[in-house]
Amino acid sequence: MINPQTGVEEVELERLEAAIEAILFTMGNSVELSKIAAAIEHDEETTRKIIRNLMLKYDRADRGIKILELEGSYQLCTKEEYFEQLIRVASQPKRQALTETMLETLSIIAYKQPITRIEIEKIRGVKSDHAVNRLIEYGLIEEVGRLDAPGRPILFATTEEFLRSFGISSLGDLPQASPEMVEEFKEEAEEEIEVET
Amino acid sequence: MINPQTGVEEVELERLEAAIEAILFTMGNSVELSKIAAAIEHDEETTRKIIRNLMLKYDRADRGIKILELEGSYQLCTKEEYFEQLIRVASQPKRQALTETMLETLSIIAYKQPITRIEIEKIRGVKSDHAVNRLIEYGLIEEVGRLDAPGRPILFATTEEFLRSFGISSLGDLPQASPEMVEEFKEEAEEEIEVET
Amino acid sequence: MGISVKLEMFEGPLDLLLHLIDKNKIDIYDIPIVEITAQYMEYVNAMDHQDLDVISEFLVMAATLLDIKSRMLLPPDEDEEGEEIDPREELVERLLEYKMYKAMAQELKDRLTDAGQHLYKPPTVPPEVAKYEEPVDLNRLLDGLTLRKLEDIFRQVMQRREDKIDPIRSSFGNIRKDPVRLSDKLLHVIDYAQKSPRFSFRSLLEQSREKPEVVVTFLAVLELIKIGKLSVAQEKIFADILLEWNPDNTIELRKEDLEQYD
Repeated sequence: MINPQTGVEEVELERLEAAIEAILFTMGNSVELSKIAAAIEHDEETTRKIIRNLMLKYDRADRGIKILELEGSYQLCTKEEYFEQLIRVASQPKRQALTETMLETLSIIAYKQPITRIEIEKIRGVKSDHAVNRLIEYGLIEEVGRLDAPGRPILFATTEEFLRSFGISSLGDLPQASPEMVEEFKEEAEEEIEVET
Repeated sequence: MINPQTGVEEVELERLEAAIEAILFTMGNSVELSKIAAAIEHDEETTRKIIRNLMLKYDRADRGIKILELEGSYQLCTKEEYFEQLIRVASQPKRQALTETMLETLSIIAYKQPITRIEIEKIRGVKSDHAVNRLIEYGLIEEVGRLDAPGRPILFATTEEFLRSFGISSLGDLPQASPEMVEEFKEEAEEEIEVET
Repeated sequence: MGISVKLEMFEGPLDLLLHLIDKNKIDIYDIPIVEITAQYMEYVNAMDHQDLDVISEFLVMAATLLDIKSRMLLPPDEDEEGEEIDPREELVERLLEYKMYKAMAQELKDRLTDAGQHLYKPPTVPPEVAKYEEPVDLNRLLDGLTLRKLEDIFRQVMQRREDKIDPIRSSFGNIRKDPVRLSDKLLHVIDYAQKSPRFSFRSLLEQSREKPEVVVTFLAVLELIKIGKLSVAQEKIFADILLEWNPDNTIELRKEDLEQYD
């Protein structure tokens, strides 16, 4: 029996389809029509018809892959509707955790907000862009404006999500650190000077 | 309509088969049953049944690829009957040639694993470190622990690559050697004697 | 027959024996040991005796054969059940076992050829999948972090900063820091270790304020490990490194000795 679309004997057609599937599978990347034609020993026109026919078969609901046509080349790829399942297998579960750096940065922003990145870096003594970016990504801090200073640096502050996450209703509920601590530092410093002199 | 083999609704089954195909295609390497099960959100038993069912579908004449089972992992590969067409397009995979020595050593490890080098040497009657080292290098065997004996000698066993290279799904599928084969030897030997006398 | 034997022809003495048994069409269970031994010796004598490693394995088998040959001449031993023990029994078992694995090796070889016709595909994770990042679970992220802790962290950060800005020195304007000396650090680490013989490397480093000091502390620890004053252990990769003072080490380190490190 001759297949009307391709003009190839049905039994032979099945074998050719299988060979093309094997070729596209193994190559991974796109394969030129001429190469496929040479491999299955048919002319390009017939090969193109066979591939077209095969593409329709891949449309079936029980297939997870399909054939892409790219400027006379062909490539196998997964159907988009299975990305969700792919993600579950392909993506290594990244353990998200707040690093020391991020914790320090967050605490500085919480107590000194609004604050620029430069100020954070001055306090920490090291670059902090990565930590700041991650904290923004996590929705714990956000940009709240720009400082009226040269370069107009961005000011960062904690978000509502931050309050919610820590179960406080306002920044006023943060454990009071600042005033006493500042006082303490001042005193310590003064004492030291007195001891020295 | 429920599929009797898998106990899954037919429409859903097609979607799951497609998802599994997409997963195996994307990953290229072997994927553990548990990962596939997690990705398609079914238990391992059902997933195994679905894969078995899918494997039968791949047997069809118009498919050029098939699913390999490797000790509870699954991997897609091309069917051997298309090798000829494939090597016209794809470069032939480099296969390290295995010497007689390595084959002997490998077969001893395959059947007696886990096994120490000393035990291998006892059976072969000759030093075997070189062969063992090469087999490790080729990824066919690996260290799997140490024997609880003086000197704590290393135990060797075959790898998944071994299964793949030799077309074996699990160690249980190794060609059966022991009793029948010994029997065969005996018969052969007896026959030979009869011929002689 | 001129036997110019390439030793490489045989995998080993068992292989050679199997070859002889095969060639002579002998019943493996009833090896004519005299004949076989003679033939075996003929091969071994013809061998290239350069490679001692290889030849020695063949000689061990020769000794075994000669031993069996001599035992065949003696009245047979009996086992516990009073059955005669055939001196060849053990050798036959070894030969059979070896022959079996040789056969399996051939079986595997065939399979290797068949399976070699399978081609695989490299992983091709679609960019949309590769790019995917898990949504952040803030509850899990902030698990165990309390406001109190956040405040502590803030206090520590500010404290560290205060420490760095030494109020006295900073009032002097620009002062060049003394370089950190290895001898000083050695003394410091020795002192520290004698007070607390088991301590964590991290706790030691935490006393350093500046990068050069951390580096020199590290060097000091390395030196002390080298001369055996300290032993080092780590439970698992990336775990804290534990250092232990070794009181039995008798190397004396005087201050003058230490200065040679500077």
